[in-house]
Amino acid sequence: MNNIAFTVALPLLAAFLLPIISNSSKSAARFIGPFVLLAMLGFSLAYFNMLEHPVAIALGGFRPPLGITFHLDNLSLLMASIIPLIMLVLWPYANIEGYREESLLLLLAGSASGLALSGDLFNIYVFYELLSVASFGLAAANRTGAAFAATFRYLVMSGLGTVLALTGIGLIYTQTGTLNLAHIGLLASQLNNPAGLSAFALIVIGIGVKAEIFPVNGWVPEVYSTASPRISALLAGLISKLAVLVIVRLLVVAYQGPEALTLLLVLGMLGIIWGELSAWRSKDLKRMLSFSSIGQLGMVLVAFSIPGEAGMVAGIAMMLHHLVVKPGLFMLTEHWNGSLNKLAGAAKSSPLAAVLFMLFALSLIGVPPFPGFWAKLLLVTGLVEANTPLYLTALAVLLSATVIEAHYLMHTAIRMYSKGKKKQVKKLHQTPFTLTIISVFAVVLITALITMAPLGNKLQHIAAESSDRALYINTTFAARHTPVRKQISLIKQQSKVQ
Amino acid sequence: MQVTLLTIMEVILMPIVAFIIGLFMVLMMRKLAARLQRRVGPPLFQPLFDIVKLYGKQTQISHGMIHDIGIIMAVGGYVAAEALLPVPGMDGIAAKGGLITLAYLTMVPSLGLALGVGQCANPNGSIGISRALTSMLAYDIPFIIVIFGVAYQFSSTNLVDIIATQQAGGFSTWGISEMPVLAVAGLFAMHASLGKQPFEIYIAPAEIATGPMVEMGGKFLGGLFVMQSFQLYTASVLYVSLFLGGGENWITFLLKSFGVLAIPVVIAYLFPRYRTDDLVRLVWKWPVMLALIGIAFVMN
Amino acid sequence: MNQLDTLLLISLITALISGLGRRHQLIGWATAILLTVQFLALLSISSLGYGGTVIESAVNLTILGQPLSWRFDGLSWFFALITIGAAMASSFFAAGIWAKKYKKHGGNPGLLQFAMSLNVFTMLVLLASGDLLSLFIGWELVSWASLLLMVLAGGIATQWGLRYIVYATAGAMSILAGIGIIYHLTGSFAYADLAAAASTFSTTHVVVLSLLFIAGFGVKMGLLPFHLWQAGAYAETPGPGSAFLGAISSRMGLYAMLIVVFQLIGLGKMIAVEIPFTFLSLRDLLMWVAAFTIIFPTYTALRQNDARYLLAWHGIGQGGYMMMGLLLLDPVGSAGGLLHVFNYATNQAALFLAITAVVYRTHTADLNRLGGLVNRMPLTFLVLLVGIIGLAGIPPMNGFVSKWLIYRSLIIEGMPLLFVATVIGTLGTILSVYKLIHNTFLGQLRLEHEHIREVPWSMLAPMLVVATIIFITGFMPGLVLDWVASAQAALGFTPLAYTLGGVETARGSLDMIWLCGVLFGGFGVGALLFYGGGNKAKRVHQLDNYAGGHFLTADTRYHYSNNFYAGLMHHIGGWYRGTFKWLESSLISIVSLLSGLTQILFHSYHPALFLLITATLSLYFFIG
Amino acid sequence: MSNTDLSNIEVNQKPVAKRSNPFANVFNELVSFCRSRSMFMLHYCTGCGAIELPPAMTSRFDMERLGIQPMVTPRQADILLITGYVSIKTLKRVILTYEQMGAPKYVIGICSCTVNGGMYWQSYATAKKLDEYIPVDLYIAGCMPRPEAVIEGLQQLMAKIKTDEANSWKKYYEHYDYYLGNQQHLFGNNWQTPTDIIGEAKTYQLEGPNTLGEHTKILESVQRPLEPLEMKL
Repeated sequence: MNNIAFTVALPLLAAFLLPIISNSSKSAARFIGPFVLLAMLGFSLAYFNMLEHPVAIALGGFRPPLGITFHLDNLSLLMASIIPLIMLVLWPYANIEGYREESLLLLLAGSASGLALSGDLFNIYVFYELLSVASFGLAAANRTGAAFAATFRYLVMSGLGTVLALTGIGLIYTQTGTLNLAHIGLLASQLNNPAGLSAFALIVIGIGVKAEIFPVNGWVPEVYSTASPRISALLAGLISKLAVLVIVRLLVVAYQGPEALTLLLVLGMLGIIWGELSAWRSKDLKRMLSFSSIGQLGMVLVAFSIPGEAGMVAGIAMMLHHLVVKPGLFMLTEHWNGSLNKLAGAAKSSPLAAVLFMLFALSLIGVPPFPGFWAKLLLVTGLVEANTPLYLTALAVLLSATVIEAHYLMHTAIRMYSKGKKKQVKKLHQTPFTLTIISVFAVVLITALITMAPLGNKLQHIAAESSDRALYINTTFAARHTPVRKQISLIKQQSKVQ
Repeated sequence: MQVTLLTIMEVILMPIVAFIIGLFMVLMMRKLAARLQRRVGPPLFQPLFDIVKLYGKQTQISHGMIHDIGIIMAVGGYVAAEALLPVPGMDGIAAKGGLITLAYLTMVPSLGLALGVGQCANPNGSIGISRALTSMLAYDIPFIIVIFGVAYQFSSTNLVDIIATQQAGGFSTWGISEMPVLAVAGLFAMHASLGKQPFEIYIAPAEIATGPMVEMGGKFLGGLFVMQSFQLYTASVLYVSLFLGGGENWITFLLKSFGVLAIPVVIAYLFPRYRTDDLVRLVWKWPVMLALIGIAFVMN
Repeated sequence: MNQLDTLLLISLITALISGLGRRHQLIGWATAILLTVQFLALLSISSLGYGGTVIESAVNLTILGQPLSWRFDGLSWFFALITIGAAMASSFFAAGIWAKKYKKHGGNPGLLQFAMSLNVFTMLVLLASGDLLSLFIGWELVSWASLLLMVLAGGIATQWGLRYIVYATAGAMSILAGIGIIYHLTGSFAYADLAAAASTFSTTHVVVLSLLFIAGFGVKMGLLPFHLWQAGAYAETPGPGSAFLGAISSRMGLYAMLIVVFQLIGLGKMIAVEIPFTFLSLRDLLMWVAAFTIIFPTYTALRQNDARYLLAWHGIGQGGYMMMGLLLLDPVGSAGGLLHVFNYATNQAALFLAITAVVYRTHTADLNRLGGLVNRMPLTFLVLLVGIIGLAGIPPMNGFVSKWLIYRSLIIEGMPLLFVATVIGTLGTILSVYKLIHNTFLGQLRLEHEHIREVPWSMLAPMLVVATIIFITGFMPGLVLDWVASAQAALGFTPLAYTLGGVETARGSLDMIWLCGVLFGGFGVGALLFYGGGNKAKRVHQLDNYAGGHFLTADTRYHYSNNFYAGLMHHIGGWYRGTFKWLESSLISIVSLLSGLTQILFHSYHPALFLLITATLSLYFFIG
Repeated sequence: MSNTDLSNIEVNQKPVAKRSNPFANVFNELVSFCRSRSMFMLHYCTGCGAIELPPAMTSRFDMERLGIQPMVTPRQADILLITGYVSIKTLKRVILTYEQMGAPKYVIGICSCTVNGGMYWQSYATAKKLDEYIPVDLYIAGCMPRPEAVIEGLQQLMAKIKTDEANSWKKYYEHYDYYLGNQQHLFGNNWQTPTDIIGEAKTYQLEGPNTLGEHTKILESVQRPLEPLEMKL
């Protein structure tokens, strides 16, 4: 039953072993990464298939709230399966020489699954730190001056963020005396005070550095435009979502009050505005995409700020959609970097890539029937259902931002389809390898489009499950634990009353 | 069937009557002008002489098929329009068309002419047409307000109804006594639509050599003379039908139509002409203002 | 699988075939024939055009818990008829010899055909939509499909396309917001639920929803002030494409508006909404918007020197008539508005095709570089002539009938100022279409055009067919009024009582059969007088012309074309302020300024500072 | 100067054949009558004589009572009044204008200058005798003739028209070679007017044996084509 721990342990172990193995056999080292990832995928998918209702796994035999718990529900397992999947797609197969990047990637994979699965704040903090370390290394992996400068920026912000997050965690601990999320959930009433809310704010802002939350995302354009596209894709697509996941978990278990949601909403709104407006003016594709991902994360945040299940389903939908689309777009910049003006003729040089760009762009804008539309629809209906002036403002912001988004994305598309100078056009050719990677994302997107109806049902199921606070707590605490049981029934009553 | 046959007879007869009356209207116009200038003026049959002579020209030149068709449309359009304009004893197809239709039908000849002139490839003609259309834009606005007012007042666009309503109560139910302001505006618009001084910038003989007519000789010009008589007839009879209760019988009908026409004609020969933009400015200012005031009265 | 599904399936197959085979030589003909098959499939459900009951599609989807459904009623059928008809004309036009030349100049005719058939498919999906969600999906599909058509020409067209898509997205977002609010209020996307709940909406909701939807759908219609994208976008589309777009594309906005605003939310409520500090109700306001949509674009068209732009600007203006007619809400006016959709589509298709034919031969649509083509392309001239008579709304063509209905209704309703505004628009149309035909077909033939010939039959035939339709439906408007009446019924209006020749009412009727008979009788008399009397006229050379004794030569241009209405412009020229352009560019400036400001954050040297500031602020938010 | 002097030669007067149909005769006479009673004149104000025309038209003498009206373009006019000396440059325009008028058309030379050059008889730049270039129906001599004289002249013309005697315009078609020769002599061999006189003569069967000749051959050799633009499908 504890196999799921391998999804964390295996990659971490492999990450540390890789340098050693690579000394003896380079080819073995090349295979070990994908193999581990496949194993991770196997484990998490196996669980995903078996899972009928959420389970909590106490590691090391200590029962919660004392032990380390992994919370396995559809959402966390989904994320845990996506991690190896996306890593496999973005794996640096072409890299024969070094092992550094592979090692860091495995570290990233391990810590990321840990983050996705963890059920208590301390573990989350640890995995988050590991994740940060891995991502610093990856961001600077191509060893250019600009990349180092950007990574330094990233490092400073991330470090400060961690300190804030740690402070927040500490505050929570002082208030509740526990770091187990489910337990915190039980004691949520104790957090409904300035100190508890401050803790939330600090954690949001701290973790928000990775989640590209406004305004702690100053590193985003720099890093994404200097790191290699694969890494940008990974950071923008996957890592940001994991950070958001942490915030969501906290939100579900402990912070259902309007203040916390308002904070998220406001930050999300500002993120949308800031991201989309900046993207509108940016002059190269990488920066544009990074700004756009800030905007998109803002939308995700806005979605999660909607109370209840509606917010959850919209948020998850937005999150997953962005997770598929943005890496695809970032991979395009492999050969389409530099000024937007130089993109003229790109469509002539590699028509498939241009079509894929259009596909991603349309989905990102939210053109029906692409998946992006359904996500946006959920968000819109959610916002309208929430029906307070602030939420309606957010709706207005969201919709206006979409217009701006449509403008810059189509502007780029039109540039690609315009005539370019011959010399320039040759440089814009995408290699088949990159195209394959991008096509994978496109295929996922189209599959999602075709299977929208069952997918939607599944999504709603996941959202219902993960937005259910009582279920979360109930899962973690075994039914035997009487005092806790009382509290659970109390919470159930409360939610019924609501 | 009987009715249809009768209608067809009327439709044939009405343009002939209109043409004859129109010829006399042309004569009246020229006579009045002569009198105002202390001349004798042309003899009785002068309009007819002109037309016969023009048709009798030995050589005729044409600039192409559209040139010909232009003249055909100019004449034919009015021939058709007359069938929509009731005269005492004959309603023609007035009930099937009505006021709006008539207003638009009377544009057909002008536009046909415009096409013909365009085909001539003469810049003077084109300039003339450009001015003519501009002045049409100018005077049609007050004209259309007037039409609206009348149609609204009598709650009908059917000229037969409008005339019948007016005749029902004698002078006091005439359009002119019920809507005096509109009547004035209508007169103004009618004057402008005649293309006489001071609104004849599109003819401007000394400047653009009679504009649209510049390449018209022989039967082309003859056709235009025919059209002119129809035009005078249509304008005055329409005004009579809208404001003066139409014709109870032929005598009053003729009196009214000639009388109405005399007013703008008398005014015309006392004036030089306005420049195009001045014309537009003038017509958009005074008659439109009057018409709007008139409408305000009607709508109350 | 009922007949509606068959229609949609055929349409999809058409799009797929023309998309996949877009490099094949015969794809043009294949697409055209497939469109004909679609047309036949549409005719198989022609009972809808004669008062038949709604046909529901057998396809039903449920996504995210929302059911999606599709159906056809009289209104959809009416619009679909126009759509497929326009596409057929354009497709046949583009299939033959035109395509060869287009290809030679670097175009891809197959792609054009694909874009058109895709547009048809998406439009049919929109027209068939059975709930708000499928409506929105169809709406967006149409929007993006027409973008494809618009940018085909490349170059400047892409800029217009971009402008279009920004407007279209803004419109779509406005609609999405509206749909969201409705979902909030009714809890579903179904038409029936909305119609049922609409009566309970508060005034604020009615106003907000109406404005959101009218703005959203109005963007596509080119309703003021959202019209700036349209002229260029349509004009720069490759010829047949612009005929298709011009004829029907923007009417999709009208269709959606009819469904949502007129039928479901109900215009009756808008009459009740008074705008503070004015005498106007919300409906009056909309009517004035329609009126200005008629006037401003029409007079902008008057100033155009490019035939395609001129027509495209008119397209915007004519949309105002339809709005106006429908907003009148009575049987006569709404019939006029709907009839004008059909009439205008035929006119615009004929006009754009004729201009495309001119461009095909002369390689220019610049009104200052043409002239005298009537002797070289007489049939094209004829088509253009029929088209402009229709567009200007002069008897005997069909455009007159629909405008007559609108005028009549304005008189019945007693709206003098709107009536005048409408007529001002018509007069402007007359002026500018005369300029169009004069500068292209009349006047001096240029030296370089001496040797051009009439366009080939593959292009002429569709043009002539459309021209014939214009005439026949003008002669017997009852043919179309059949469909209009069932569309009215589908919308919930009282259908118009009509006859084959027009309308028969107690105080003011219209009988086009008589009118045309008399008019052509009149022309016959005129012809008799002309050809029967006097000697036969001798044709002379165009240089044999009176020019004050001046000797004209072929190398000197004496065609009066530039600044054609100089006198008028002397007076009203100063009234063209470009206000809307100014508004648009100031909006862009604002966005640009803001985005400059936002980027400062990311250029800052101390990003961590923001982190601390935000932390402090949010702590203050919770604690303070 | 050309070899023959046509100024006094009568037109090859085909007497108007009385048609067998009396109605047709009446019709012809009616047309002739109308022609005489409706004369549209184009006064080509080449010189000082023009000053005498306004009084003839306005209230004092009132030409309109005779059915005479001024017109502004040759297409509309029946009578071309040449009012004074004709310089060579002007002559070109006069000929152009004359040819653009629709037949029957009449030319009246007013003032002595049109008869023989008048006071300009020594001038190198003036055409002395107008009827060497276009057929003239009537001269009204004087320097300048008073309005009474003008009206008297017009009335004489009216009388001639009424009886179908004013046929000088036919002369131009029938002896076009002669007139063209004189014109070419003055303006050079490149001389060409936009009006296709020969074509017109053929169309309306107005050709005579002297319509074509050596001068028209020269014209044909230098002529820019003047065929009307045919409508082509």
